[in-house]
Formats: sequence, C-alpha cells, structure tokens
Amino acid sequence: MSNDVAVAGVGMHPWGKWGKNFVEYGVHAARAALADSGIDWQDVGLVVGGETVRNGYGGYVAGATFAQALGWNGASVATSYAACATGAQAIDTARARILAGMCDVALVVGADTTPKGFLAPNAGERWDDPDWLRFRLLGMTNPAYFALYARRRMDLYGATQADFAQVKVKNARHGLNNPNARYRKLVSAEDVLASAIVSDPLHLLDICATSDGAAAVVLTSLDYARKRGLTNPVRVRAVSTVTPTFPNTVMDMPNLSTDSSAVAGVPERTFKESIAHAAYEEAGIGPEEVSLAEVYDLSTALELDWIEDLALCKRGEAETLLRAGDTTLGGRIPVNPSGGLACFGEAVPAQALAQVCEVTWQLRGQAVGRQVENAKVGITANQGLFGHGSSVLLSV
Amino acid sequence: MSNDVAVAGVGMHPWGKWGKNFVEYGVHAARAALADSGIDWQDVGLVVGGETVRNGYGGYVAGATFAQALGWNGASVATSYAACATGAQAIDTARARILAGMCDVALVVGADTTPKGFLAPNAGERWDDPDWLRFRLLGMTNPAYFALYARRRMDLYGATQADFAQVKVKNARHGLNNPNARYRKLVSAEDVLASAIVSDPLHLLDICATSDGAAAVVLTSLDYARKRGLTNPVRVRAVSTVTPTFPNTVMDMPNLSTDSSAVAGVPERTFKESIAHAAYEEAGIGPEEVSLAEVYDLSTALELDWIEDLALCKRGEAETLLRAGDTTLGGRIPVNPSGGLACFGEAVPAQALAQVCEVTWQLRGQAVGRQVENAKVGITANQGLFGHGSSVLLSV
Amino acid sequence: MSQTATPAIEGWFTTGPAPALVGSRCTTCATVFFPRTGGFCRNPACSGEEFEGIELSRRGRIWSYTDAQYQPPPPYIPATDPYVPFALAAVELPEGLVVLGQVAGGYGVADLEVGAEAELVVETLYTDDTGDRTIWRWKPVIEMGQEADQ
Amino acid sequence: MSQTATPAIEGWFTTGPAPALVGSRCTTCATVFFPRTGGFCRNPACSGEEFEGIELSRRGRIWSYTDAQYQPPPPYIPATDPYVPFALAAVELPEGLVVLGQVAGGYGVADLEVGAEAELVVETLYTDDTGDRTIWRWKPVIEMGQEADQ
Ligand SMILES: [Zn+2]
Ligand SMILES: [Zn+2]
Repeated sequence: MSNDVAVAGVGMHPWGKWGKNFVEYGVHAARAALADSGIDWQDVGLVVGGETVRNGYGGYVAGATFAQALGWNGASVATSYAACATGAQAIDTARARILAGMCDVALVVGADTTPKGFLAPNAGERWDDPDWLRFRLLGMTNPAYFALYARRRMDLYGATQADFAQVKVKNARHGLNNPNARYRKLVSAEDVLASAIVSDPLHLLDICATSDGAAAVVLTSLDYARKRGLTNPVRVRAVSTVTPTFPNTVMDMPNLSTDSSAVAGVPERTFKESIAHAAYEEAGIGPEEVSLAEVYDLSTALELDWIEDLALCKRGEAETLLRAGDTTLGGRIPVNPSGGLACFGEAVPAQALAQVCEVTWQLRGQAVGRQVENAKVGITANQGLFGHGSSVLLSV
Repeated sequence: MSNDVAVAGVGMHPWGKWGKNFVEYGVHAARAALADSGIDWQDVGLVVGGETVRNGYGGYVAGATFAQALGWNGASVATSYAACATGAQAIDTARARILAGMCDVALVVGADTTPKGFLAPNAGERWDDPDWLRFRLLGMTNPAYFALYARRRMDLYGATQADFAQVKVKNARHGLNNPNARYRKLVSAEDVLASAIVSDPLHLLDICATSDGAAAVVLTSLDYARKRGLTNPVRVRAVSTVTPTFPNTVMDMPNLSTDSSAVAGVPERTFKESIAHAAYEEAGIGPEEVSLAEVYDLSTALELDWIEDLALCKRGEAETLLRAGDTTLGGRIPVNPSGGLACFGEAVPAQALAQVCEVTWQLRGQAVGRQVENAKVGITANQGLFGHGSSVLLSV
Repeated sequence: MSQTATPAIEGWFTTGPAPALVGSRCTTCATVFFPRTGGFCRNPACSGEEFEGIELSRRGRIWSYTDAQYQPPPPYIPATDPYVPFALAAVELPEGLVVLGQVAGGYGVADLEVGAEAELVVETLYTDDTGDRTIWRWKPVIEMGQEADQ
Repeated sequence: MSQTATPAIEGWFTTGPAPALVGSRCTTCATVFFPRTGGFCRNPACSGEEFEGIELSRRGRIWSYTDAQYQPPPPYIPATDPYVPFALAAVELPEGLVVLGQVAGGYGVADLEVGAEAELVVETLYTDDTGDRTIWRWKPVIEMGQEADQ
C-alpha cells in the first residue's frame, strides 16, 4: 500500500517581526494555502494545528484556535507538539487520517511569535526537569549545545570557522529573493567572523535568530487530488517521526548526559541518522535520488551535520561538498535553497511546515529566484528538544 | 472499511495527591497497560502522549518524555493536546496510524499533576486571549460556566439543586469500590446541599476537584490482536473529535460571547450533540444500543446535560431518568459507573483515557464492585476549552 | 465613576448616556460579531472581508446567570478588599448572539431569571493608577408591578 | 569553598577529597545511568527494577566543549556581577556515557581538545543565603610536557 498523499496547496505568512498575534499569522498562511489549492475551507475535513507554547491557552490548542478563526466548519481537529519537529508531526497526523480514509482534505497550520534572546524555560523551580536543570546547574543554553557539535566537526574532521561562515554566506545568497524570508541581504565571511562569539566556536552570525512566522499545507488523498484534476501533484512520500533507540549516545538538548552504551552497545545509527533512514526506507527512495534538502540550520555548523545525517555524503565530508560548491544553488545537491533558518529565523511550530512549503515550490518549479533545476525529490530534516526529530520526503 | 482497532490493554495510576511527578504517574499507567496486554514495550511502534501544560517542557512533549522514561525503543512518537479532550485526540491519532497500516501497536498515555483551586491562565497580559480576558474583564471562572448550564436546566426543565445533589450521591456510591478512584466515600444529598455555594446554583460538592492521575491504553490492529490470540477484544468503534459548526450558539468556555445565528441560522445540532452524533454515525451504532456511558461530570448538572447530548433520552428528560434510578448501577443505562470525576477529580490529559479504561473493564466484565451487567457497548464523552469535545464508542 | 473613568478594555463598548457594545457586521453577509473582528468573515459560507462597526442592541433576554461567591484568581482584579461576590449573566441579544457580562452592582441571582430582560450599563470594574476602569454590565429590567413587589 | 558549602543539587555527586558523580547501576543488566534512576531499567531489553548507587569514574575523555560568552538566562544564577564567561565540556566516561559540566575555574576553551583527558572536581557554582553552593566541574588533565608549554 502506498503511503503517499498529495500536497494540494502551500502558503506562508512572511517571517519577520510584524507585531501581530500568532492566530493572524496562521490564518493568513492557511488562507494562502487554501487559495493555492483551490479547495474551499468548507471542504476541509480535518484541521491540524502546530502548537505554540508561548501564546496562552489558544496556542496550546492551536488546531481549534485556527479552526475557530477560519469560521467553525465542523471539521475534526488535532493539535500536535514536538518542539521544532512540530510541523512534521502535524503532517504525519494529517497524513495518517487521510490514509486511513477518515478524511479527504486536511489543513495543517503552524504559527508563532517568538521572544528575543535566549529561549529560556518556564518560571518556577523544577528539580526533576532537565530543561530547567541545564540552566540552573550548568548555564547550558541552546547555542552551547550547537557549539558542542560544531567543535567536534573542527577537532574530528578539520572544519574551520571559515567553513561555518561559508554556510551563512551561501544561505544568505539563497534567500536573497525569497519573499517569505526575514533577512534578505548578502553576508560576507568577514561579516560572520567579525561578529561576536556567542559560544565558541560559533559567532553571532552562525546562529539563527528567532522570528514570527507561519506556514500551512493542504494535504489530500491521491484520489481526491485526481478528482480535482491534480494529475501530477507533489506528493508526501514519507514522514519520519522516530525516537532514538537505546542507548542514545549523542548529547541531546536539553539533557545533561547521554545513555550508556557499555552494556547495550552502540546502535547501528545515531539518532539523527535514523531519522533520515526511516524516511528513505518508507519512501523507497535513496539519498542519491535527492535533488535538494531543506535542513534545520539552527547553526551554520549544524547544516553540515545534517548533510551527513541525510547520507548526502559520508561522515566528515560535508565541508568538502561545501567548499566545492555542491550545496549551493547550481551545485550537485543544493541545501537550503530557501535560505534556511539563516534567512528566516526560527518560528518553532511553523518551521518544519515552511520546509515542506519550500520543497513543494521547488518541485513545482515555482521557486522564483532560487529554483533548483529539474528538482524531482526533496527531503527536509529538523530536530527538536527531547528526542524529537523529523524528516519529510517529497517527490513529483 | 471498518475503522475498528483493538484495545489490547489498559492501565492507570490511582488518582490522588501522591506527590510524584507526571512522568512517574504516566510510566506506571503505561507499564500497567502493557502488562495487561501482554505486549512487550519493544514491540510498541508508536507512543502518543497526552500533553500536560503545567509540567515544564517535558509535559509539552509528553509522548517523547514517556518514551524516554520507558527506555528509547525507536518507536514513532506524537503528542496531542486538546484540553480535557486530549486523551481522545491521542487515541484518534494512534488509531489513524494503525488503520493506515503505519504501525501495529500504539501506546497512548496521559498523566498530570494538578494544582489546587481554580484553574487560572498563564501569567502575563494577553489582551487578545479570551482565556485571559474572561478573568480580567468578568472574573468568569470555570465553575461559573458550569453554573450557567446548571441554571438553565433549572429554569427551563425544572431541575432542582436536590437533583444535582443526587448525581453526586449516585456517583459517590458507584466509585466506592473503584481502586483507582481518589474519593471513596458515600456522600448524602444533605452533605452536598450543606456545602458552600461556589457559583449559584452549584455547591462545592457539585463541582469536581482536581487531582493527579494517569491512564494508558494499548491499541492494536485487529489483525495483530488476532495473531496474538485476542479473539474477541474490546474494540474502539468510533472516535469523534469534531469542532462546532458555525454558528456555535451555546456559550462555550472560555469565550465571552457566542456566534450570531441571525444570518446563518441555528445549526441542526448543538456542538455537544454533534460530538456524539458523529460517534454514533461512524460506529453505525445507535444510542438505544448503549449499555453504559462515562461522561465528563465537571459538575453534577453537566452529567445531566451529557445524558441528553448523547441522546440517551430527550432534551429536558435527564432528571426523569435520574429520579427513576435509570442512570444508577442496576438501572437501564448506568452513567459513570466508575464514579466519574466526582470520585476521581480532574487530571486533564488522563481523563478521557481513564474513561476508555473504565469502559474496557466494563465490557470485559472486570469492573469488580461496579460492573454493569451484560455490558456490550459503552460510550464516553467529554469537552475541553475552545471547541474541543470528544466521544469514544467501544464495543465487544 | 469618576470623571477620569476609562474603559478596562478599549473599543469594546461606548460610554455615553446610552452605552452599547461595539461589534462588527460583515458587509457581505450581514453576520454580526462581538468582540469586533477583522480580516475576513468567520461565517464559513461567506467570503466577505469588509466589516462595519455597529452598536449592538442595549437590551436582550437572559440566557442564563450565576455568581462568583469566591474571589476569582488573577488576572481578575478585585474591586474591594475584602472581596464582595458579584453576579454574572449571559444575555441573548436581538442580533442573535449571547454576550457574557457581570451583573450591575446591587443585583444578585435572586433578581434574575432565564428569559427575563436585561439592559446594558457601564460601571466601575476596578480602580488603578489611571483612575476608575469601567466595564459593561447587565442590569435586570424591572417591569411595572414587579418593582412594587420588591 | 567555605566550610558551609553544600551541593547545588542533592545526591548527584560526592564532595570528599576524590569527588565523583553518583549514578545508578541496574542489578539485572548492569547498565549505568546518570543522573540516578529508579523504578525500572531504561534499557528496553531489560526488565530489571533494582538499582545500586555507584560512583562514576572521575576521569574521562572530552567529547566536545564550548563556552558561554553571554550570561545565560534564569534559572542560571550568575556567580559574579559583572558576569564572567565560563567554559563547558561534555566528557565521555569509561562507563560508556557522556556527562556535561562546566569547566573548572581558570580554564577556557584554549585548554581543551576533543579526546583529551579531564577529571572531576567540585567547585562553587554560586552563593546564596545558606553559603556556597557547589557543583561538579571538569578540569583538564595537563600531561607532563604540556604543562611546561603553558
Ligand atoms: Zn460574511
Ligand atoms: Zn537493566
């Protein structure tokens, strides 16, 4: 049985700091996606919201909040949360109900407003919450975790801070003409290297900002798409939402330690490798068939990790690809043609959906000013706190 | 195509104030449900957590938190939130992935620790959040909403405070021997009527308390159940997670107003009626076939509303059933044989799952001390903030 | 209410001699919304995107009512210390919608009945450093004869 | 560290002359956990439910490292005002797990290298009204010859 569903429509609210609330952003994106699909809101049978945990109760129940704001239509509703992987989880929830025959059309929406500065835990003392303890006992911020991964690349594979800066230069160029990107300005390697160090070896410009933003996707069954004359839609071929396998041996935000591999042995794949592996397996598509990737560049160096986790090259070779221009538009396997988080900034529940929007535009040939030529297969990857990763594989 | 899945196992952590954290409660319930099912944790392909919004980041990503606490097994993961309907949403998410052939075994877990007193919104000023505004502008607490519904029953149908008290008396008797109930003590109508008025016409003992608690359900495909020798399992026949249809004309927590029906007209069914209607339609089972119901008695009077919303009698006739003893154990259609929220107290993400546990025990004939004779079909109902309702219909 | 009284929330109600709630009416389908809305019409059968502000009827019928015997938690700001309970009512307006509100000072649940008439008044909700902050409230309409009974 | 120094968190490490992290070892499968665990074994292939407390090795190899150039947000409690940056390291222990920690005072990222050895020390994290509150930290082990270079 094919697990494919059709992407009938995609839409965004441009990223940035617009001073609106998350509902307005989300509804804007939802209506854009519905308009793109040509499907009427009244025909939507399921609304899945990506939860935002910073916007009061309405954010906790984002699915219902969006459904109400769009005008109650009696659809079923669901709300998903999985940190940065939220959007992909929401897509998986929608896809399952379509594949189970429980609805024909699902609308998936994520939107957020994000405060400035370090993301910090909720107030109150919680001595059994690792996300609280990592701040209290260690002062361990998100960028510090990113920096651990970056430093390993330097000490193990000979990456340099100039390589990391080059990722930013590339992504800034990619996003230059993306109308939904927040930052549309060329950046030089010197700019990156001259910016302040946040957590060694990462500079301020190596680390993505936070932002407001929204993205939405309309999914339908292949039958429904066909009936509406969508003969060759972009299809979701796989959604991977796997958890780690014990022992999880890579230090994972917000933990203070890893599992021990002394007894159980080191798993065949790291957690992040297993995320992509599950997507390829489900789709029956290999990494060599991928035309482009949208990966979660919380830091420049993390993009290099993801390239390897997605098996687009061997471990330790991502810098070689980067230096050869392979991951740039026009290269062998463009990475983050949208400009990535470097140009968007992070809007947690919207981000994984935004990746799917970009891949869809690329596979349709509609990515004006940043089009990957002859794009047939696109993959997304991201990772949230607490063992959440996700990968969505799409093709035409 | 049948939308049935098998309930292979159920389990709870007893409700109460035990001073543990929500992860311990949830893991206890999960292991109890797995033990009940005889299925090994390593064979679970999907973990769905019911989110708790009061327990830090680990609560937001409850699915991953439980999966980690049980020992990472590589399963897919999802986290659902829908206020009091959370557990049913989580079941729906698990069911869809089973029916779509994406997994054979899903573990659904909800657990919470709940503060004393009125549930209040998050700190901070949020002038566009109705859940904040209802407190700031009106001082409108949850019991005040329950009281509006109770008063309408009195003024429209002739209900009395003595009727409401009688619901409490009945549920206290039902829960007397339930090992998972928090309150196991007979209550007299005099006790209820002598307790303080919280929001007229409701007394303190008309309103459910909050509690810590956890419940878990193991769902499998019917094929998988058969292979494991479960020849006649309790089955989930329907899960209803519908939203209202515009205009939503019944004042809904936390809103300050309803939609206007002047132009669009009054919908055929109220929102709560439509929740049950969708469940009956999906299952192909009518209210006359129902052996028992577990409904969300946030207040005693709300139980009476639900009986009508579930079409177990005509509008305005629930008091007649109550007075005739029809809703008592031994009566025609026992309601809340578990003791309901009256005996459990509210533990938001666990509650809808606890209802499903109780119905499962009833349909298996294992509800010692509170067994509904010859129970064949059970239905659950609840409702959360912001247009969330749910109903799960099970049968043997 | 002092001279410096200002609404506790901006734009939700007028404060003149005949105060009223301020809603929005869709110029396409004429559906009325309260609180005010914008952007597009929440009637899913309508694609309207323009609204005009309107004052809602000042009188309606009580849909239901209750009171708050215990002090609500923040962000509620109690008007007095010690706390004094107040009543609440949901009132159905001729525009086809029900609007919650506190009940006017001096009235309690004994003065209310489902189906009875109520009228909008503006009273002080609490006082802060800018002075009195006002809110809409529902005041029971006492009909001839009833008044004499009280 | 003053005489009244107490750990910033109870039961996670010992404070004697040879301080160590305190973990749990499953008595069934021997898997080690840090922080301590209870209830049942998180090795999904094991059904063990009993644990014994153990002190983890005091030395390990640096898995990676970084620093905090900006003051972390609460609940972090800065030790000094103005803020002084500190280094952080993740250290892989012979027990097969990696444990994060701040780096001992006086050492920065220039003193660290992936694969190099580090040893556990206990130092003051911050001071509150009960006195100094201590924490485990990783101190680079300077080998013969290296020391002379510095
Ligand atoms: Zn309209
Ligand atoms: Zn073990």
